[in-house]
Amino acid sequence: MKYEVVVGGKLRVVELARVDEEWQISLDGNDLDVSVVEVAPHTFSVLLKGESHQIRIVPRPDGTLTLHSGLAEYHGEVTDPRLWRGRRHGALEAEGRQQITAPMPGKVVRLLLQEGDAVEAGQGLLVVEAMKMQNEIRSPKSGRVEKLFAKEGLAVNAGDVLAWVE
Amino acid sequence: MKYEVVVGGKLRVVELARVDEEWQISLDGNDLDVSVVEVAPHTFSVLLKGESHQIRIVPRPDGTLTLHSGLAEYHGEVTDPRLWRGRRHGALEAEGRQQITAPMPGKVVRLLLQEGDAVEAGQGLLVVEAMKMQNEIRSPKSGRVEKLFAKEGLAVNAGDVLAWVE
Amino acid sequence: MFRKILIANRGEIAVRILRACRELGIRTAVVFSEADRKSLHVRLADEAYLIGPAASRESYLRIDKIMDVVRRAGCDAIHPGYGFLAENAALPRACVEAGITFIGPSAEAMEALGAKTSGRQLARRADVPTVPGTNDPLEDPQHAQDLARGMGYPVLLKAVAGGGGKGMRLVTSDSEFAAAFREASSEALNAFGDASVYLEKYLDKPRHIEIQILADAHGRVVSLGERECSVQRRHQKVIEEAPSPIMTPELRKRMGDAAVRLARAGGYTNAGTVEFLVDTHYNFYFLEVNTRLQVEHPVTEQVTGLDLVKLQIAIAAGHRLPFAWETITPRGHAMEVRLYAEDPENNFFPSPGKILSQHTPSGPGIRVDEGVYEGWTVPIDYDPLLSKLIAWGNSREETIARLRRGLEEYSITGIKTNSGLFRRILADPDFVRAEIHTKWLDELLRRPHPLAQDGTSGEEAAAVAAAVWQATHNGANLAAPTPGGNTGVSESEWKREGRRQQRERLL
Amino acid sequence: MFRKILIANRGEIAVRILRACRELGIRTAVVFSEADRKSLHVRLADEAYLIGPAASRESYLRIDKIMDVVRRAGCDAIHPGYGFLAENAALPRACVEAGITFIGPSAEAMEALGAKTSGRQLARRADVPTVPGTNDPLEDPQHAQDLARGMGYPVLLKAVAGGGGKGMRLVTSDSEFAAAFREASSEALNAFGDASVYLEKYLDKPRHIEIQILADAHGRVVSLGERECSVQRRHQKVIEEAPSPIMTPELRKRMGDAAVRLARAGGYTNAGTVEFLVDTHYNFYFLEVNTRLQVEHPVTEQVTGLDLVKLQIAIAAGHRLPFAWETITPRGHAMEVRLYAEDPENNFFPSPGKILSQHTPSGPGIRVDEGVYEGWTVPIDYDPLLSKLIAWGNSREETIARLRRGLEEYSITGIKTNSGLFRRILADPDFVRAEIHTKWLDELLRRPHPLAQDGTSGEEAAAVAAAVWQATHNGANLAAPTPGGNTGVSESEWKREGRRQQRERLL
Repeated sequence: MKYEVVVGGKLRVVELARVDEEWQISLDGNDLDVSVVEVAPHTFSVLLKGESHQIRIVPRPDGTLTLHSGLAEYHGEVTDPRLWRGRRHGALEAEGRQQITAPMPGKVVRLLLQEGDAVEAGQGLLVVEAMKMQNEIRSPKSGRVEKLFAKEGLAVNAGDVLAWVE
Repeated sequence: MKYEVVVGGKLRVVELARVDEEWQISLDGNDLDVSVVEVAPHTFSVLLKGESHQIRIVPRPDGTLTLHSGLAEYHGEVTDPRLWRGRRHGALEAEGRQQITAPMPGKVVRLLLQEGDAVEAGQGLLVVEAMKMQNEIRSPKSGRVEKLFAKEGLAVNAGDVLAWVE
Repeated sequence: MFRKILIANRGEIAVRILRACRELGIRTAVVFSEADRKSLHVRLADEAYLIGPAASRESYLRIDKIMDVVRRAGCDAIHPGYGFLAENAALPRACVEAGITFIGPSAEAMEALGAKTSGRQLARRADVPTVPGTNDPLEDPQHAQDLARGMGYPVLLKAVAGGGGKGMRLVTSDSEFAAAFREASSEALNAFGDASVYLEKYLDKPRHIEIQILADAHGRVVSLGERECSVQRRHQKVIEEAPSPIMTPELRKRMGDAAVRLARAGGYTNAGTVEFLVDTHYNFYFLEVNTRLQVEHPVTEQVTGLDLVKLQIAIAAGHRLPFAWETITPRGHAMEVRLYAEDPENNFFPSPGKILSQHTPSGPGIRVDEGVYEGWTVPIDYDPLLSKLIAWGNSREETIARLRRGLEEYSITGIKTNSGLFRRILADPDFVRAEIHTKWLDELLRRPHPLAQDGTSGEEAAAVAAAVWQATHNGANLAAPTPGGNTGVSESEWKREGRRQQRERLL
Repeated sequence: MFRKILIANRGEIAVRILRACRELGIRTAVVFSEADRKSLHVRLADEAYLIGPAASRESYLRIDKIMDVVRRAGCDAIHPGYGFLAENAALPRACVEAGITFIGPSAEAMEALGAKTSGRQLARRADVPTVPGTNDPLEDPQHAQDLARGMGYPVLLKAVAGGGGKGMRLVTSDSEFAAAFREASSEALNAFGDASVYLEKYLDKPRHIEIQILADAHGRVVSLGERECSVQRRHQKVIEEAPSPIMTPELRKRMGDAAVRLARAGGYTNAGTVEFLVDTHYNFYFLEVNTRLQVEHPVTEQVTGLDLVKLQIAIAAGHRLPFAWETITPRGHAMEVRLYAEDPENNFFPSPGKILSQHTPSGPGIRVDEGVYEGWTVPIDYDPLLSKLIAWGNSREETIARLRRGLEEYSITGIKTNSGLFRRILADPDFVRAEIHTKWLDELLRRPHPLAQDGTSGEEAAAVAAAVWQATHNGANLAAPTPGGNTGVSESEWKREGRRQQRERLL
């Protein structure tokens, strides 16, 4: 299996092969002296040239990953080149139609704009309440509210599409 | 589902029915005001007439259970009457042919008796080493070593049959 | 002593209280909502009673239902914890009517000291300094300006009806005053329908330092020393420590005496906290009284060795405070961080959901007061506080090192937590030098923040782990990437779990 | 200070040491065997190196392999923990040769104090009381009997070559002596090929009390007070506490002084423990020196507030012990229980296997030094110590209550642990009154032991849970019960897990 992995802004190609219970791994074409085991769900112990790293992987609603390693943190993204269909990385995301998704489960308590309204980057679109807090969901770009799927009182789950801004 | 459960020496009949995500339970024919949920593998939260119990279930190699509830402990055994085939409870076990099983994984380091030897109740049959300790496996009854499956140097798992004593 | 105590709360504080009861040999009964059947406090209590649906106002805030459980279960006392009904005088009143002991102050003392305005009035009478200002509405701009001059600039104009910064103006010189008064008044009128404003001395970089007091029913009131709680995000404490790094024995005595005077003036009993602001010249000003146990009580416990919940129970049972406690001096240094289910990388949005794995630190100098466990689903309905990580050390430096070590070991997957925020704070030079004030954290968070990194080999390890994770956990998702390209995990187990929960809640 | 320390150990003590290093900002390297790839110490270390197969003599006991890692990884010091190589003088010797610091005493001090016979000789020279007796072989029965009379009965006859109780006889009166001498000699000859025996005064109901000492390289030796470790199962400590319930300031001073004298006489540096027996008249007798960190060091840490591992490192780095430590007095009371993977209901057979779930207690006064985690498979190859649960309280009573509370919360499924044993001990009236001695636990365990029960409703809840467990987990097994009727879980996941492990080990 071959993956393109962006970690800390750098693109790397990771190739995996399963040999018995172990992974054989190459990074950017070079074989690595590495041992990777999953010690708890989503938590990996990685021994890389003697150094021990504990990597905890937390996916984000936008499909990227936060990778925790002790006190360090990285943003990451993994793509399977076989499935590559013109996916683009973070920096370009603010172009074109933006799909606004709920960052957590909650309840839509207030719509701040209507379909068709003009919207500024950073302007609030709607308010989702969760855990006794009201959380304003903002537009990532300036444009127009193309579609508003959310309604007041609607229960939403993390990742549910709330609106399109174009 | 109907089970015969022996806990603390008393035989009880527990009948279970699954209703949505909850269990409806009767004990010895009487409906119980009870809520049972598994909160961690093999650990159950039981609310019985308001009282909260946390029951942790540890099966023993002999097929019975140890049931931990806070600082209390019970021996238990569960039988499914539909599958009942003349199984008998603990008190009678020392009669007839006794199957001696390994109480834990380990290595047989020494045989203390040979097939055909006479053996006293409590006398050592063989020694299994595990976790840096030598553990003498003793005969539960007086009689004769009918069969000795264990050999010196053999790795065994918990529950593996080591010998028959009759 | 009591036979059975009802704990009218949930989460980590309910667990904290029932631990104290268990150590005292007192039975515990807890209440729970439909969202909390599997919660840790229900698992650990001796008795647990369902009191309604998830919404707090239909369960944890319903005094009638709680008193009903008290009667049914035969409890002789109620501990309210913090939050929910802890500062609602109707609960101690209901207890008096039912002949049940409320573990806390009387309804009267709660009202006299707990309400901001009556608390400030009491403080003035008890000769406890308050932030200079006028509590009463100012109508005449010229009169207001005279008062401001007398107080000395900078001053704050605040809406009497207000809150949330609306109708508030900072005035740093006399020449700005007239315009600021007009603006504040008209903003207050627009926001609250009431133009009246009042004046308060503006404190530059104040510290939040509070005094823990205990008062028994026999007239003894003692101070257990201070906690420094200046690290706040939007007025919400996130790190607390004891002792305060700026404290001197002399200042501690003065602040402790002031707190004790105030508690006496209010006829206070049980545990309470007197909050102060302390300016850069070590002047202290009374802020408010919290008439209950605080979230941050463990830091006082770690340096004094006392168990505040057990002392609350003893006081409520009518025991006397032994005199020796008055002379207690703190040993070492303690610090607490509040772990919330929220995402510091994404606007601190809450992050409820199922905890897929959890590894909690321990070892020397580490205490965790937790309300969650692996496999449990953090519900959407309540405060996001998961656990508190508390470190103790011989010095502030050792305590910070232990807290960092503890955070490094702390691992929760499945939901996001704010532990990254603490890693950032604990590494900040200002924080290490204890140069903090109540606005310090908000300022820090406005600065650009590079993610903490530990070099190439950490990045390579992360890249490799991410690929293995993709291969073993997430392969299915990418088969059908969504058009927008930013919902790649839309069908992940997180999402499915979210749906399941939602279903469960709807059932 | 050191840059990188190699921890030549595994399990909870490796984790304990690397926590201290992390708090000091020192990098850690650990070694591991093939059975330990997923062990907690490997997960938490900065660097980890495979040094061989599971068997200790091919991995953790191989000085050559460990020194090789030290060189490869560029470590400047080694911490040996306890067990394995910790008391093997060849390791400090190898360190001297390689120019690496050994965190512990010199090889010479280790040999002078660590070996039983030379330790006793040194003790006599340093005027430290030892158990009265003859170290030298006795050949003439009549001479031996004269000595026994002089010592006063009861006395013990012990085989010089022996151990494990072989060739040992308790003699309570002069008339029994001759026969006992013959029996002991012939048993010794049979068992060890050496008939020689020696005499020792027999102490009735002795307590095991030990003194923790610290000695720097500049001639300062201090005592950090005592630990009482009288609760032992077959000479293995299972509960330790500080302070000792029978200690007086005067006795503490005398025992501390004796320990310091002995350490000085042996040229000792770093942390060490001087073990004593104390009889019912408060006479103390030197037993042996442990020239390393002890399993039970946390109880001293909890009452003194000191971090012994950090102090070991500081001493090894050449730092001076500040004088103030000599005057440290314990605060409160601490107690530790050792959680083993073993089955107290079944002859204490070891219980390796996969930990299916784990809930570890925390909260006020609780510390856990753990070496295991949920999902990990406890290997068959090493000591069964999983974790240590340590409680601190203001009094011994509060400490016991906390320990009981902690044990009640402690839950491990998948393997068996000895926590039930502690529940029994902590509830025993003798133990609560601190009327314990080194044979007390073995006596307790010989008494019939009804399982602790909490009444009908607990039994009913257990019955209901057992039925639900059967319905959800174990249904498949009963489809084909085995003829013997006592291996009903033979195909359970425990068994399958065992097989899987076995397979993995064979690969």
